[in-house]
Amino acid sequence: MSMWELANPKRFMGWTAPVLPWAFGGAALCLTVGLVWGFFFTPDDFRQGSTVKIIYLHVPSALMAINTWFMMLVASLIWLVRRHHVSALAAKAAAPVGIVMTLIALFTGAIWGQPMWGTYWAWDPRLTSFLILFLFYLGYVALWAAIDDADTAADLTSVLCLVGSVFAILSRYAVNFWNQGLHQGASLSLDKEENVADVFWLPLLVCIAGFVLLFIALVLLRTRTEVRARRTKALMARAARA
Amino acid sequence: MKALIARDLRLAVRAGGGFGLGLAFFLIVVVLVPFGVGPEREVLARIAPGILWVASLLAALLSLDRIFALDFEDGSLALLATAPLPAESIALAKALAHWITTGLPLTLAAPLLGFLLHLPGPAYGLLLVTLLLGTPALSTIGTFGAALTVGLRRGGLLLSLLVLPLYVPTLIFGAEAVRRGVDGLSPTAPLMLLAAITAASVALLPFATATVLRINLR
Amino acid sequence: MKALIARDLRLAVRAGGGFGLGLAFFLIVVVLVPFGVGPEREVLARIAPGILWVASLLAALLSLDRIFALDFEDGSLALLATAPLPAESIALAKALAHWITTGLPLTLAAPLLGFLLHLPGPAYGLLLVTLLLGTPALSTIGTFGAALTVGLRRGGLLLSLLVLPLYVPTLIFGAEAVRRGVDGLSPTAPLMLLAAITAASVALLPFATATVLRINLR
Amino acid sequence: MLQVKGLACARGGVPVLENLSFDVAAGQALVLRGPNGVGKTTLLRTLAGLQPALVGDVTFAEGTGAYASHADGIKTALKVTENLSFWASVYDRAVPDDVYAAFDLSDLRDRMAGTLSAGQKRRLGLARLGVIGRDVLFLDEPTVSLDGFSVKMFADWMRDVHLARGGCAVIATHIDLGLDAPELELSPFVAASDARGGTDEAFL
Amino acid sequence: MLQVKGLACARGGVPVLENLSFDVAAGQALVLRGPNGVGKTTLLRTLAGLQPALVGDVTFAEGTGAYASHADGIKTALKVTENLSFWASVYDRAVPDDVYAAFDLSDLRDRMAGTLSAGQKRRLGLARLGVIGRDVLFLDEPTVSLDGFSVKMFADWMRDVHLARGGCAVIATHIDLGLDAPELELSPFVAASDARGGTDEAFL
Ligand code: HEM
Ligand SMILES: Nc1ncnc2c1ncn2[C@@H]1O[C@H](COP(=O)(O)OP(=O)(O)OP(=O)(O)O)[C@@H](O)[C@H]1O
Ligand SMILES: Nc1ncnc2c1ncn2[C@@H]1O[C@H](COP(=O)(O)OP(=O)(O)OP(=O)(O)O)[C@@H](O)[C@H]1O
Ligand SMILES: [Mg+2]
Ligand SMILES: [Mg+2]
Repeated sequence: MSMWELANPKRFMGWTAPVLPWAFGGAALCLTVGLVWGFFFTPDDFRQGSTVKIIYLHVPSALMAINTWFMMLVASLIWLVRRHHVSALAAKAAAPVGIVMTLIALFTGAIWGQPMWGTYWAWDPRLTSFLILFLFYLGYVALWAAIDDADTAADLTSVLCLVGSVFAILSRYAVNFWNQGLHQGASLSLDKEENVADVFWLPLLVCIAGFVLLFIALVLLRTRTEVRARRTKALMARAARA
Repeated sequence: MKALIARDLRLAVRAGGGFGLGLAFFLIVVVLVPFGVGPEREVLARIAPGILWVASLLAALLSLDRIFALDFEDGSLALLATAPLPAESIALAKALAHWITTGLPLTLAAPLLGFLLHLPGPAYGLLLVTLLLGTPALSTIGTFGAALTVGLRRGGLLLSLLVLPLYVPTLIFGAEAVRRGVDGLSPTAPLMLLAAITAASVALLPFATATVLRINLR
Repeated sequence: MKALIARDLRLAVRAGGGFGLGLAFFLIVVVLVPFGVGPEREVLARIAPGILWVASLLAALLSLDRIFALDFEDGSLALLATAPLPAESIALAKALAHWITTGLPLTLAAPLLGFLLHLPGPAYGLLLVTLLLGTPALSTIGTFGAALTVGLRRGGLLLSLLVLPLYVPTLIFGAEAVRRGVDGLSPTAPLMLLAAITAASVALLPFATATVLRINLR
Repeated sequence: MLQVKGLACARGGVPVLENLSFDVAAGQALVLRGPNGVGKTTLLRTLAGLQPALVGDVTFAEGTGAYASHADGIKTALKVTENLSFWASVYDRAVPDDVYAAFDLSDLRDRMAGTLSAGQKRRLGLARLGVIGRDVLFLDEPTVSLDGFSVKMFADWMRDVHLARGGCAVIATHIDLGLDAPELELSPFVAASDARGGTDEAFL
Repeated sequence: MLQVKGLACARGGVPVLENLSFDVAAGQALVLRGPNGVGKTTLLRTLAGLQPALVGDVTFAEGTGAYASHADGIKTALKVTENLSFWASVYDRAVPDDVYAAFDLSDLRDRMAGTLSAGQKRRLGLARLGVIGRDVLFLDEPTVSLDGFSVKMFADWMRDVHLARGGCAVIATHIDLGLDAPELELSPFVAASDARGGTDEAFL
């Protein structure tokens, strides 16, 4: 059996049903543990005070916001090349999740920005490229919503996702060029020296795991809903002609 | 392909002026900004390069939905798609016609309108060069967006939403080059990048546009 | 008349979102300006009221051509004109539907977007008030312009050209009131004038719109 | 019910028809005939009041006329039922239940109008006439794109419903509707080349 | 000249027709018949290559087909001559002189296409076929809005010019064209309600 058969709608519905509760359960567990640990059992930062704890929402959501788009890109490519309906629907299902992640990152960042930089918003490259990403998400979702025919919509949004990815990277570069910025660089790197202190670092990892699980659970759930909607449509079309 | 360009240009002139109106919109945006922002000279001079670039971008944007929508509605597009003209040529011809009717006049008029915003002296040449380099990218990217939304009744605003984020890099490098000129810095880097974006869009995007057109016509 | 408004709202929601998209355009213009002008905080704060007003004006403008053009093309407008619904009611219903789908969401979103441009604190309330007062004028004036250009194939840009000068007084008073708020001056005078413009446009322009509609349909 | 006396009308500033006079009684239909370009559309628009007559009078009771043009006025993003109930409420009426059967739309009620075929769209456009309840109908090639069966269905509705309840209609068409109605050939009324009344006449 | 074998096609993601097989020889026309909504437009679009077939083959020499839809593709802001010469140059040809006479457009040559009546516009749309010189024509209700005289003119052109020089045509129509051509009734080929190949089939 090739792994692609898992993408057959019926099989997909089959194997995701048992996975779903585990994904939600794991997400709930990790998020509870991570957030409680992070909020109540880590010391305040010596400079930032307790505001530093926003990091437990901010960083995971920011990571997921980017990775969601990446996942949509992969799913779109699969649809364009192999025409598995479920992959197109997974991309469609992921977009609103990505929007929410982007919004969480933007809002937590803004709330954090007020104590740290004395402003809710600055045209920092990192922030700015997030805003652009948000626009790409909006356009993607709006295009899905505007087209009636499901396959046409899948094709067009896939091409948009591809072209959009190229331009999103370009914008990231352009924005860097345009403004040096306030936002700190990536500190979750593998070489340990750069990293935040361990006390912050471990609960953060747990939170990231929680967000990943939550993302998986939400995308599976939404994809299942989309599959059901298509099935309903197909059945109704058949009934209408009988 | 030449026939298609010639027809589109003729239609632009006839149908109440694809030519004049993009320009007029540009003019009006540039005129409105001082009403909104206030007449102070320094403020205006400071924001002039950016506003001129944003205004040309909006003017280019506004005329995008004419590119395919009219041909779609009256059936020409389906007929063209069955004609011995590859979809890539259609995409390129449409982008070129859009540039000639919009990008080129905008470019030529921009330095004139710079006066209204007290654009500082050294920037005029750069404004012309950046627009000349950048507007072809605006036209090809816009044609792609227009092809994406062609089947949708009045996709006009959806089109804006799709195209504007794609315009961001072009805008940043274009406006940055002019600003550097104003500040006496070297504009070479953004100019090169702008040229690279334009070259890549003109070379590659027509293929994406053609794909999307074929999908939308079926 | 209620039926017409309900239908237009339903179409706006169905046809890929007359609602969301005017808003999206507003957002995008506000986002683009810093790319053009540069990220400096003081500059942005200085021009924020003006840019927000100009952007809402452009967003309102962009959705004007939907008001009558679609109905004209598919023949509904001729059928409506022979229906027992005075042209004045059509004009008013169309303006109202436009305001609900565009003016209202713009007004509600504008304070949020003020953040992005570092709009100074005292101005948020005023921005909301001026937009609430001013957008009905934008919709009625725009409806008049749309009626003027309805017969013309893609009158979109011509429409902009006709309507924008008519928008100038609204823009001036609206932006001025917000700027006065920022500077700590009393905004009463421009607010009163803005209210007067809106009251007059809503009361009188539908008659002009109706006349123009009748002429364009014959 | 409808009286036309000495009518002349113009299109694009050029006089097209002149000297037209006819009466249509209640319960009667009049079929307009004439080659392409003779002026049928122009005449119907004039009768419906969409454009002014050059000279002459058109008389029918105010608020009883309705016009149906080459274009159908169908909103593709609305369902069939929504399209009809919109027109019903514009005319302050309810959608009669039998209208779906009369125009063979029963199976299509919940379809978006944009997904209808050419002929189905046209049937929807005609069903509007059954909804608005007007007495004096001006119809411009109502049966374009319809198959033979649908043409007959329309003729039946016209004869058995509309005319039977005392309405009247002026119908431009190129085909035989199977209605027992008088025909008016328009060719004899084509405006003479020196006819008066064009837009630019004052400059001659 | 045109072979169709085992063709099935869909519209809006729903299978509409299936099991269609027919040949059209050079010099021959095939008239498609069927009630509104049976799938004539869908079939013609599939034949012309505008939409993919669900299954089956359509074979004709590459670069010989042309399609004419319900819509005419006429630019209202261009003159009649300009419209035709545009299509001629897209197909790399010259406008033959006799085409104006063949479609009764001689008097209208210099008119803006937007000022033509419905039937005159349709004649212009048909004249395009005489200009592009394609052999395999797919025509969707070509005679809509035409008066009897123009229908005959079109049939004459089809018989005496197009078919006579070895072309062929598939024509969907509801009226009698007066062509001596075989007819294909599409009703028997309507896709069964459980036909395969719809967009959403994978989800059943
Ligand atoms: C609305 C505004 C903001 C946005 C959109 C934003 C966006 C992001 C993104 C995308 C990341 C992940 C980057 C990566 O790991 O590659 C991130 C990480 C981070 N952000 Fe923000 N940010 C915002 C505001 C802030 C503020 C105000 C602060 C506080 C000073 C802040 C501090 C951090 C920190 C400490 C990280 C972790 C860096 C790392 O480990 O990579 N951010 N932010
Ligand atoms: N703007 C215009 N300028 C000049 N002549 C025009 C204009 N519009 C229409 N005409 C001409 O007026 C005449 C009447 O047109 P009309 O549309 O009324 O004809 P019709 O009888 O409805 O024809 P059809 O059967 O083709 O629909 C036609 O000869 C047409 O060419
Ligand atoms: N988007 C869609 N979704 C569902 N069904 C559709 C869609 N578009 C068309 N159809 C249906 O497909 C069928 C075939 O339509 P088609 O236009 O091919 O018919 P046709 O034979 O050309 O009819 P006509 O004589 O009325 O032009 C019709 O029943 C139509 O209602
Ligand atoms: Mg007519
Ligand atoms: Mg059809």
